[in-house]
Amino acid sequence: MNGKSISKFMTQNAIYIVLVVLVAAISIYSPNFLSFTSMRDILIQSSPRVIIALGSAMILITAGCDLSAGRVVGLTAVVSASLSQMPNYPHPFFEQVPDLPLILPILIAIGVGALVGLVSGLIVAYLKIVPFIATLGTMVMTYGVCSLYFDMPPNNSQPIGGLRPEFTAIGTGAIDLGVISIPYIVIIAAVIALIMYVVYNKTVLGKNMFAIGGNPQAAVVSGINVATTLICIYVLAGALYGVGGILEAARTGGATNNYGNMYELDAIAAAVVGGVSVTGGIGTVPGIIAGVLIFTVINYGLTFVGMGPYWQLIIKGLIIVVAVAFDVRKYLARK
Amino acid sequence: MNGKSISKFMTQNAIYIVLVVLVAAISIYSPNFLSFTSMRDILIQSSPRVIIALGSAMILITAGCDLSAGRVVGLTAVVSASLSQMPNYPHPFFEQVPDLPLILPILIAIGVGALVGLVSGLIVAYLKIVPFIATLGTMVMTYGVCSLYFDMPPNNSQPIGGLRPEFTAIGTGAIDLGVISIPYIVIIAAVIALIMYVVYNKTVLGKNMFAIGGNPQAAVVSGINVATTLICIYVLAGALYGVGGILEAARTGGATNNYGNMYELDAIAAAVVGGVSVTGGIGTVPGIIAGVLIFTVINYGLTFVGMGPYWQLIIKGLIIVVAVAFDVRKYLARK
Amino acid sequence: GGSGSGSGELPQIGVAIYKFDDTFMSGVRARIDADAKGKAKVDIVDSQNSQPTQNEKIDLFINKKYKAIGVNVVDRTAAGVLIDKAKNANIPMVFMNREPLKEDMAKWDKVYYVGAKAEQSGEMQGKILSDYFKKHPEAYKSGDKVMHYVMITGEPGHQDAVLRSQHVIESLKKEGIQVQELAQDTGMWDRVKGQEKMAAFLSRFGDKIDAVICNNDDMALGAIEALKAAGYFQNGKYIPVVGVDATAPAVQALKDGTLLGTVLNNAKKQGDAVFNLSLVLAKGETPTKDNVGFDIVDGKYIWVPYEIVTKDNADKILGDK
Amino acid sequence: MSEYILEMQHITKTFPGVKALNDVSLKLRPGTVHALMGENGAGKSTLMKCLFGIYTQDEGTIVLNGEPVTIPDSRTALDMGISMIHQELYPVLQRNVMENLWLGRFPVKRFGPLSFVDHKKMKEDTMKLFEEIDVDIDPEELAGHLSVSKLQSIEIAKAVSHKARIIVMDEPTSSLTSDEVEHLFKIINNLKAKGVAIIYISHKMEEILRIADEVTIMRDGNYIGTWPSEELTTDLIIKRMVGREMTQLFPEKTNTPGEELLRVEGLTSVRENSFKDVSFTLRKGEILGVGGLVGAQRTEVIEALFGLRHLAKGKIFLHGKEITIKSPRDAKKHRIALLTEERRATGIFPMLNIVDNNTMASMKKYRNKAGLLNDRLRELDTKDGVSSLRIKTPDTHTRIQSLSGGNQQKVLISRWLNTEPDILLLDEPTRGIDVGAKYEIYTIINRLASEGKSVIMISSEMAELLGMSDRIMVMSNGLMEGIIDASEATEERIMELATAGLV
Ligand SMILES: Nc1ncnc2c1ncn2[C@@H]1O[C@H](COP(=O)(O)OP(=O)(O)OP(=O)(O)O)[C@@H](O)[C@H]1O
Ligand SMILES: Nc1ncnc2c1ncn2[C@@H]1O[C@H](COP(=O)(O)OP(=O)(O)OP(=O)(O)O)[C@@H](O)[C@H]1O
Ligand SMILES: OC[C@H]1O[C@@H](O)[C@H](O)[C@@H](O)[C@H]1O
Ligand SMILES: [Mg+2]
Ligand SMILES: [Mg+2]
Repeated sequence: MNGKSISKFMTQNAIYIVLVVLVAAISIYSPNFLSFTSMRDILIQSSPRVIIALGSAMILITAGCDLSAGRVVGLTAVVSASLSQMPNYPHPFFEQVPDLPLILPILIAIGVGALVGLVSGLIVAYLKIVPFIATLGTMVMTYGVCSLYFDMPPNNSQPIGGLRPEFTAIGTGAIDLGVISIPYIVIIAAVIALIMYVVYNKTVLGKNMFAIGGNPQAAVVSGINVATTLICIYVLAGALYGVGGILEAARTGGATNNYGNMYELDAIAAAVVGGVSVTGGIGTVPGIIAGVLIFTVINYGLTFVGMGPYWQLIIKGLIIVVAVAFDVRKYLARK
Repeated sequence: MNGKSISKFMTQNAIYIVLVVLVAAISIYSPNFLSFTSMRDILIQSSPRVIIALGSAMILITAGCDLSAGRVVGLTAVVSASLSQMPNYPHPFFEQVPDLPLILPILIAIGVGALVGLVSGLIVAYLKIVPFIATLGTMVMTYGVCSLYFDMPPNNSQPIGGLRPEFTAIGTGAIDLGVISIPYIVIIAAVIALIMYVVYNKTVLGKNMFAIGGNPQAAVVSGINVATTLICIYVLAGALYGVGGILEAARTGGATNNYGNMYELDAIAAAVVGGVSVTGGIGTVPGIIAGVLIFTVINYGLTFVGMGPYWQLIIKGLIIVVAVAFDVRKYLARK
Repeated sequence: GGSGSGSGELPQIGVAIYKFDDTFMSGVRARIDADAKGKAKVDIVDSQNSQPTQNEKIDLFINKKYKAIGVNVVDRTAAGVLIDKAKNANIPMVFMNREPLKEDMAKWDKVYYVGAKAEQSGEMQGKILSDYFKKHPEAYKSGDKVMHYVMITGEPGHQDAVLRSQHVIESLKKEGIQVQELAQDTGMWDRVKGQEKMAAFLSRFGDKIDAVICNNDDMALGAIEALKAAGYFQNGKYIPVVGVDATAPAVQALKDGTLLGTVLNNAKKQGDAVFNLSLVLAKGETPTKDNVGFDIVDGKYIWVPYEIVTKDNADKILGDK
Repeated sequence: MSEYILEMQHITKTFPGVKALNDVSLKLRPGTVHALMGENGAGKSTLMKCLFGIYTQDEGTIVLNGEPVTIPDSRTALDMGISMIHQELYPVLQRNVMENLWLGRFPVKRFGPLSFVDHKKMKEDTMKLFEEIDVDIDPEELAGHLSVSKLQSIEIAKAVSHKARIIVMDEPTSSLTSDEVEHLFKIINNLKAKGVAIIYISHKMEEILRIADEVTIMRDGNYIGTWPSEELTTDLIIKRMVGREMTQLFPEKTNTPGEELLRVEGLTSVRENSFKDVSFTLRKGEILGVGGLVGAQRTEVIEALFGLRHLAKGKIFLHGKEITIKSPRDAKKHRIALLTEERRATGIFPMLNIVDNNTMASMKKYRNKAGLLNDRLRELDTKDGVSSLRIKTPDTHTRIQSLSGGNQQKVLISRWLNTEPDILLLDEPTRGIDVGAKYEIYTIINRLASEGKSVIMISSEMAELLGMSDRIMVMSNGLMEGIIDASEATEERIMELATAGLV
């Protein structure tokens, strides 16, 4: 590789390089950062976020923006937790703890997420309201509904705990492979990432999503049913937030209506740092994963090196800007 | 006016009609809503928000998005409050309470707001980073800086109180005109709205702002200095957030680092409900004011009629969607 | 909830809570609501953790001419302006949970305060830990008789976060425990963040950590999940974790033996005190121990003390709650 | 069955402020090319958009194969065997060529209930199609990397590949090279032979006369008539389109070039494969035509002169003094104006009204002492522009996006005249412009030159270069191949130079 092609490689893969540099920088500062535990923690913490970001990014790719993501995570966390309590837990959410097979709370939560997505999708597709406002509406409404549910007696807005061990195992368990154990949550995220890779790249829905974001008129005159496509995408994204909510409840063993608060911003930021265009039409699954990992590494790494929380914020802001400044160079064509 | 022109009038002025309908609906439900006090409260509550939204909207019009607005409000509230304490207050922010003429804290706070705007502007204009990420960076950094300042000894993160009465008067005082008294804060907002009306419509900066948002390439070709224009706009917006921060400190008589949290979302939402396009190039000052008023009327009105907060959220979400659905009709090209 | 104003004979009382999704305050408002049945019309509103919003809600109460106003102030220094408003409108005001400054309380005689002393919760956390370390010298893992702790704090600048963090350490020192902070970071009151911060601390310090201090139970429970993942609370591996709030899941954790202790801020009693006091004021009567049911100190203050909760008294405390 | 494959009967369509179509009819026979002609804004595109389900007519019926139909969207149109090449291209620039081509009908592979896009087949189909119609583009190239002419070729390929019975071509050749135009005509003849009916819209007379079987003429949204093309001549078409006699296509030249105003030496782009070592001079009051094949880098040269592109080498002298131009602002300071080639992308502010569009490049001159804009003056100047350039618009407060393309172009010319330039750089100023408007634009150019302004005009239309220029500079493949006096220029000589750089 000569100088020129190295520089081209660097600009094309800026975001991955940023990730490597970040890890390297923290490890130099604090060598024991490079441990198996740290890496596993980072993967675990990134897992729900990757799933949420992959949903949120789809909507960015259609040139939209989903503000409801975080609140949907909260709602589905609460719903799944409320349906998975141990029968003998002294402060049950329902007077009578429902004894459901584990799969039901999971399906219900995913369904609830998809339902909110359906509402957003219908508003965007048929009322032709900009997604920012449509999802601001569903965000506020979802939080309202979640809080109403959470405030129902006998729970009265108390944190939901006492989740069944099979349920929390989804978030905390691991497959033991002898030398190494792989957390379920990481496996789930990996499988979903793979599925989403296929959806983004190998399905008609995915291709239409990029076309709608890239040039909506092109999509219309090519005979694509834009409304249906948008609705499918919002529903799919909502279902992914549902999975995110389940994982958050499972890995913390509880839920409140405040779960997921502001996750939409994290998801959008990670997607954009990972190369998704806010004006639509551009984005890749590996890029989004890298974007999420960058944020987790920053959060985890700065805590790891023991930086004070206020300085963490300042450094985090700087890193975001620098990372994107570096990445953005690939679009700045020479004239 | 015949049927057709009535319907045209309705679509063109949808947002103002929504506002009137809202007020009417609440008054029918609860007739004493239509009182002088309610109207004055609504104007007072809208005042700082109008100022902030007018700044935020400028950035939307350039096809950007300013996430830092809320945190800048927080920082400038803290800065102005910390410099306006009474000399004999027992928990002073500085060991030695600075005895400054009132105008200084005000100018310093506005200057600080403008400075953050300058940083965002430079990042957007020269590093060519999408405003969403650039201002996410400054948002996080501003909060970090504000918290560091707020945590300095002897204050150690205690809410700042004991503000001088001349300072709090800005937010709580009124001009007494005999029959009627007009709060200063409303006068300030009105004057700023007027100035911003002129800036938006009668200045080269304003025209350039619309041009850049409407077609950035054409703006370059037309010889507009895009970088300088953007920087000016971010600085001006920052200064407006500074005014917002001062007013928030003045009307509550205190400040913490949490002031202004999430105001950026409120400001963007109000602007968009008021007809500002998230894709840039469109927006009017009266529309933005109407957008802010709609949100205030919703918040105030729903509390007034005694609706529970969770239901308020649900209804609020619905109203936002319905209001915009009604407004959006004027852009829907007839097929 | 309920419909428009001016209806019925019952006195109307407005209550502005600083944030509706605060676990503790949810308990208080549930109690106020329950107490009010048939006695008063109480309008409880959410200030969304924003002082300006709260001021707006108070303006509205004044506009609606409520007979008494309860305030769970967002920023305690902002109480001054609220008291001015109340005084101008001549509506008695009852603050709760977050204590206004003495100077502000002195502005008017119809201002009251119901609450616990935030410092106390920190002090009690210190007490729980010092008892434990005195009883379990083996808990000093490095054997140097210095308690190496990590602290997970609430939202930066939050009054409870600041006071709890400060007083837990002061009280440990007062009890003669030597302490050394390994790390401190904010978990924003949040269970997920508590867990993630703890994971990072564990990865960095491993078994060097002797104790985990959290500003609330949610973060403590998050930290416990991270500790479980690192093999704690199994096969005799233990670490003391303390929180504040005594939420239901936290009490469960006490029983499970994962949480060492927490501090109960008695929501029911605070709710009773706030309601009784407001009702008396709304009727235009003068509050006394007899008509309110609580001691009134200096003519203005009702103190509802925090209580230490550990495995031993968990069930009893929950019964009272 | 009727002899017509399509009948559009009494179509009326109103937009706010404009009656775009007023009782227009069109009858199309299978296996023929039916030209649709009219001035800018006559309503040609609107009529076609009604056919293709983009608009719904207010009144009138569409009869397809003898059956009245409603066409609510483009999907329906495509399913009914109608495809369309749009006047405004709709590329998805972020995606590759084959995805653009097969958008809306990707080949899929099924695995039980699942189906996936079959990339292999898509690529094969693309190659096969490109081979069939002889197009040379890499199916996996990003659309954003292609030139406008390549994008237009893809649109053509796409429309053809639908195997439609009716193909609408709305100005398909506006960005094509002459070879590509020839190529398109071959494709059209093949389609005709297969019985496909084609509606062909163009402002280029020679194209119409060559390939049209019938011609329908519209004016101001009204239907004027339909004639077999044998009965028509250029003059007749123009007369019916414009509604008056036009005796000549180019106005009398009245300018006299004076002393040298601008000299450039050795201009070389920073980009490889762009222009190299370009030198020329421009005199006061002169019209310098710039000829060459599309892709000859003419645009790049004048954009570099305007500060939009970066120079690696080269000097620019104005009035004999060396100047540097690093941005459009520098260029404006030296009284240079540029009308860009792609008015939608780099010209108009679509959401702004005509006044704002018209004054955007000269806003500063409308500032009063207080620094505020004098709206009355802006309005007056705009009204002036509208009347002197005969811009067709309901009023000056209409958003420019609702004007027809030609009228948008005139607003842009007016914008630059407002800056009172000494040198006007015009990049394909009459692309997509009707004959009447063309004549008006030529008159303006001549008038400016006789007032002592200097003009550089890139054009791909030979007649225009010959009819308007004082001298013609010809570029080929980034090199300046020669400058010839208009009096000695011939089409052959220009073609010779234009192809000199191709090896
Ligand atoms: N979406 C629209 N909204 C408002 N007016 C429109 C719209 N589309 C077209 N028009 C108006 O309708 C008339 C016909 O426009 P159309 O684009 O059909 O003309 P055309 O004959 O295709 O012209 P050109 O040769 O310039 O392409 C014009 O006056 C134009 O301004
Ligand atoms: N920065 C760039 N990157 C990639 N391609 C470019 C770039 N700039 C220009 N091109 C392409 O290179 C080709 C050069 O053609 P150019 O526009 O200079 O031709 P021209 O001689 O001006 O032709 P005409 O004006 O007749 O279309 C164009 O098709 C253009 O799209
Ligand atoms: O502000 C929110 C916080 O308030 C505290 O009083 C409480 O102990 C915490 O658990 C948290 O709810
Ligand atoms: Mg047309
Ligand atoms: Mg060109």
